[in-house]
Amino acid sequence: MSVLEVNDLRVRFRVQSPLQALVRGNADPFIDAVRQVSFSIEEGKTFTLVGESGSGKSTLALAVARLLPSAEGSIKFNGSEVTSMSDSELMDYRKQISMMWQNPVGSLSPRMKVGSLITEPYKIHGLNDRDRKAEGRRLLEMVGLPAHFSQRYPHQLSGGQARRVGVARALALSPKLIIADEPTAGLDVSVQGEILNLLNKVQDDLGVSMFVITHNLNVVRHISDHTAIMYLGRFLEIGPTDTLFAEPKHPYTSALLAANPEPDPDALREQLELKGEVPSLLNRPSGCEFHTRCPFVQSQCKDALPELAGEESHHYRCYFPIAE
Amino acid sequence: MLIYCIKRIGLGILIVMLAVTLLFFMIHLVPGDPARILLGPRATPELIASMSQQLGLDKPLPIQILMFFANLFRGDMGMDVITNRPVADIVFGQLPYTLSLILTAIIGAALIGIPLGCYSAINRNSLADRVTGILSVACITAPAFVVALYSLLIFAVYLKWFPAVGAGEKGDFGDQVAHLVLPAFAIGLSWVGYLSRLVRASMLEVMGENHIRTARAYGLPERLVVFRYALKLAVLPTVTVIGVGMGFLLSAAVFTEIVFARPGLGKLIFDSISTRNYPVVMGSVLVSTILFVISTTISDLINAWLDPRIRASL
Amino acid sequence: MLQAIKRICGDPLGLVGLFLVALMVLSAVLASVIAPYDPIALNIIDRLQGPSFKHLLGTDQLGRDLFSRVLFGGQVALKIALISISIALCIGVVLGMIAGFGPRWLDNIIMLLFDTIRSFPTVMFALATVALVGPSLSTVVVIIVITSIPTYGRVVRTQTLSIKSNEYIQAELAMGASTFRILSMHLLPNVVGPLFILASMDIPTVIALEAGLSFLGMGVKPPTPSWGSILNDGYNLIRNTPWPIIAGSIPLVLVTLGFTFLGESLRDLIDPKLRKSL
Amino acid sequence: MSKNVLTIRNLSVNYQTDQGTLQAMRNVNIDVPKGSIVGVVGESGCGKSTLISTIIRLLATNADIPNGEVDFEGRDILTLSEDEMRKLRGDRLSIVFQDPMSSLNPVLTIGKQMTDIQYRDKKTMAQKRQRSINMLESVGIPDPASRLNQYPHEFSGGMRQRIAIAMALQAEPSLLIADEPTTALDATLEVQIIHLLKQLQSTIGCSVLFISHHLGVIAELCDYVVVIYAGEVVEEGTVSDVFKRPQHPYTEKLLECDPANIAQKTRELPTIPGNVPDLVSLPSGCIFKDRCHTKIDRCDNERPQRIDAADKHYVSCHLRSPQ
Repeated sequence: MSVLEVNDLRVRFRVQSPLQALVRGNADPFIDAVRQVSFSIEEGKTFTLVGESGSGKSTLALAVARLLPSAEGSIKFNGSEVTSMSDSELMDYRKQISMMWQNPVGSLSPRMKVGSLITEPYKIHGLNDRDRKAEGRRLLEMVGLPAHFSQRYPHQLSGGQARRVGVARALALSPKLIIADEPTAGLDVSVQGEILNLLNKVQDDLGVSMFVITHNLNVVRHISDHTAIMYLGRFLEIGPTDTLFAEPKHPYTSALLAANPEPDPDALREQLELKGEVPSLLNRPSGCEFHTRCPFVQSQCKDALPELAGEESHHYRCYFPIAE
Repeated sequence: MLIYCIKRIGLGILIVMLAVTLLFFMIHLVPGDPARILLGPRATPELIASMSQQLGLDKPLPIQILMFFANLFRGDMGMDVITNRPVADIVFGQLPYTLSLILTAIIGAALIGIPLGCYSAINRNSLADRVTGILSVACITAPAFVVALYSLLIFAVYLKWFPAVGAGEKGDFGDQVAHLVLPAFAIGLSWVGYLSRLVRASMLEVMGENHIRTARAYGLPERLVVFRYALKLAVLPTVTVIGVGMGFLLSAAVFTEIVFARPGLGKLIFDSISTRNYPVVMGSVLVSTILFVISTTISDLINAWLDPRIRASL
Repeated sequence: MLQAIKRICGDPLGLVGLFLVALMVLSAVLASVIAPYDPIALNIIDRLQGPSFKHLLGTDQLGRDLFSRVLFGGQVALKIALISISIALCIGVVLGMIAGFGPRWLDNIIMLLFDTIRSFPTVMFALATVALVGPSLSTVVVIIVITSIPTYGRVVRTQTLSIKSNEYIQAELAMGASTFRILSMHLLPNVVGPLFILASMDIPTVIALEAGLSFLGMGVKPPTPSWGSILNDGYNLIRNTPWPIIAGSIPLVLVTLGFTFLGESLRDLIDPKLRKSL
Repeated sequence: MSKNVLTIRNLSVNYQTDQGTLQAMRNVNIDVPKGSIVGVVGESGCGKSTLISTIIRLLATNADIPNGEVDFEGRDILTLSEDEMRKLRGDRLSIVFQDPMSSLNPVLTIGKQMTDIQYRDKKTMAQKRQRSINMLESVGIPDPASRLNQYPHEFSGGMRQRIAIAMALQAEPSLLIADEPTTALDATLEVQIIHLLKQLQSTIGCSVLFISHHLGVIAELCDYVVVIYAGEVVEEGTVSDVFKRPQHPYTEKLLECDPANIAQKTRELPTIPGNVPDLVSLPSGCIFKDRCHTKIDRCDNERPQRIDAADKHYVSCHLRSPQ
């Protein structure tokens, strides 16, 4: 059963004030940060979203958490519609999802001690019957931090430790879904592994579903079941992680794979270098939005946007998918 | 950029209108008949009646405000209750004295303060820097009227280097300049300190930025790094501050004009209060407020124009 | 706290500031004990004297002891400064947080209001107000409160806006924390530090404004002693004796210096980022 | 020796901090042979940025250099006067910084900044501009002549890093230092920049000291690699030697940890337990002993010496010492 189901989601931002739009004669002073996005997350599974900066991946996460309004589409959590929730329903929703933020130290309130930080969800949701001290110890133990850490302030933590505190807080209310935005950003490779192992362990122990956002494809394959590749707010390819790695269909996916070289000087690399840079959301390219950088572009690509196609659970948005 | 200009000027006009409304309500908030208050001790029933007529006191409040604005727009700020001359004439007659005082002070302060700040920033933590730092703080904190009193006491009364009172003979430029020195010094002194501290701080901040490290890493001569790469960025905040500084200088000018018995807006307000000549008081406050809004608006526009990042984003 | 005092003592200017401020506060609080004379008692025989052991700072044109008047004047100045700054601080914090955290339109309205108040040159505004309602101690307080609110409000708003964009506020929102909780638990503690420093550096400005208004006869009503009115007496007597000017200005200058040095020292202590640039 | 453009010998750098003396780098040796690309790899806090600042002599004011020499083209950089040093910078010795967003002056046009750094050349303004245009063209900036009049904020991150490279190579230096030039960029842009660097390096024939924490990039770009841990060089050698046959346990672990290197999908990723030691109070013996999985008694008290493990392959580890 799926915990989260997102259908045809669209998130828009205003880029010009009404006055500016009027003066510049712009009838549509909005940009689409997320467009036509559909996916679902199964219970106890991990869904990973991969995209470069500006692809709209964090926006999508915020929209799912309803920290940003969505313009169109539906977000269903355990069958109930998130976009139309009342305030009290929303409180209940917030109890069942939790977020891990990009900046491990910056997402912790600087003047609070770790002990109060990780038990804050209990206070916010009025769960006063719990023994907060004991809960704090339990959570710290769960993420592998010694109990005396509850007396520390965020700035006294290393990146990896702060990240663990973030995981502890995310686990406090035993959520159904954890949304993790770049869980390994800013961490050294030796620490990256620790955090990914922790996330895997948490999932194995508690059966929680995860929605992970990252720009690093290498991180994805060891933690996720399903993966989507996002570009300019749209999914270009989505499917089971193993399939995606073994047989990428979209040229962008295979370029991303090639862009993460392994540390082997003799490795034979199928180099697929992309031209240019990500275009601005302010002027989306016509047709297939990837055509400006695609090494295999054809005239057809510039005319119309390809639909998501493919077999079973593996879909891609390309007229000329890479053959096996 | 055009949109920004329109917006910023529009905001300025809006602020002036709000300020006028606020002044208008201040008169009405005070208990009693506004006409009687405005007329002060000379209020005869006939005068009150004609004043009420002029202000439209018999009409509803919104209409009164509109009338107030309409009069203002025509440059009519009412009549002086004592001489019965138009307030506008009186106020604009005094304006040049205040303007010349303020501009002299701010230009002088900028000419001394900015190089001083640069020097301190470049020779950071040297003895000269520390001494300048302490002196600057002392200058900033010295209230303008105290400086005015001391300069009057020392340079005019005891040493007799400069004239003590007035603004000098009309037409005699040298005399006018001599009369300008002490008052301008009195209100400019704290700005020398303030600007030097400001320039020093923003200079040090800019010097710590990555692109300065880049410029040095490419071996650019230090002179070029400081004066072309750092100073251009470091003076940006000064422009804004000088605009806001006009308001402080207008305030400080009140004291100095009184201490040196120099004609100007501040002296005018002070004298009008003692004769309860309220229309003149309100007119002067209004004009100085407009002056202040104009100067902050201009400095914001200059600032936006100087910084290519802002210029492009507007 | 103890460490803070230690650090200030390590900074010579901060130490001087602390000493001057302590001196001012003590002499103001103990004015009635220290003062050798009644500050408003007339003594025409001893008028216009220079400093002597009998009258440490001399006497004014009515023969009142200037040293005693300076002590009590300090009391008045400190009282006005503390009362008005506390009131302005409270209102400024509330308005600033509302502007920074609330909806855009409310922010615009509050900022427009702040800009309008700031567009009056302070002293001109004060004179206009005094002209309408008459000079008194409470008028001075009201004027200072009104003109200071925008300063604090703007600082709080800027801080709120920058803190609001931090991830930890987003994190609180995502956990479902109420606006009140975010404002009181997460914003306020991070805003007050810089604000207190700003306020402490504002005390000299306020004292100078009070003295200035009293100097013009638009502040505290005579015969209440005020540094400003002592200076006014001195101005009128400037061709006869310099002593009232000196007596009125020395405490004023020392106190403004004291609070500024202390404030800068505190700022460097609390905000290491600023320390780097000073 | 003369085969090297840059030879660093026994270099140590300390910082005076409130907590005490922080020994950021200790007895570091690095060789950059002529015409080669040397990668320096290490995790955060290992002293990479201190190393760069020392070479270009722009260290923070609280830093001092108790011992060591930095030989650049036969001269010890550390003994040069400020003026002599300035003559080298941007001419024989150039650098590309990490953050392309902040490393260009925001209020001057690209053209101004590019012609300014040619202040040494006695050419006309038009010639200098032409040189800048050619340079921008060679780093792949379309329509360089008109873009010369634009400000940095009008360029994207990838473009700015190209401009920074163009500026650094404008004087055809003999050594280019690249301080994580691709870390702030997306992966697909990273590939572009790496290829650009490699191509320019071979046309100009300069040497490159390439700092990175990204092992894959080092493997792809560099000829030699130096592995730094907590301010000490633990291993150095040709890329294929070090990456194929790592001799130091830290290098070994680091390679193992790189997710790109893990071929099999796994739920249990390798890690290096523990933290980097506090450089204010250095532990005795080997710097890596607390996190090492192959620690022996000797590691506790005795500092390992630099050992020749193979041809041009050096390592500092007791396990490899002949005793």
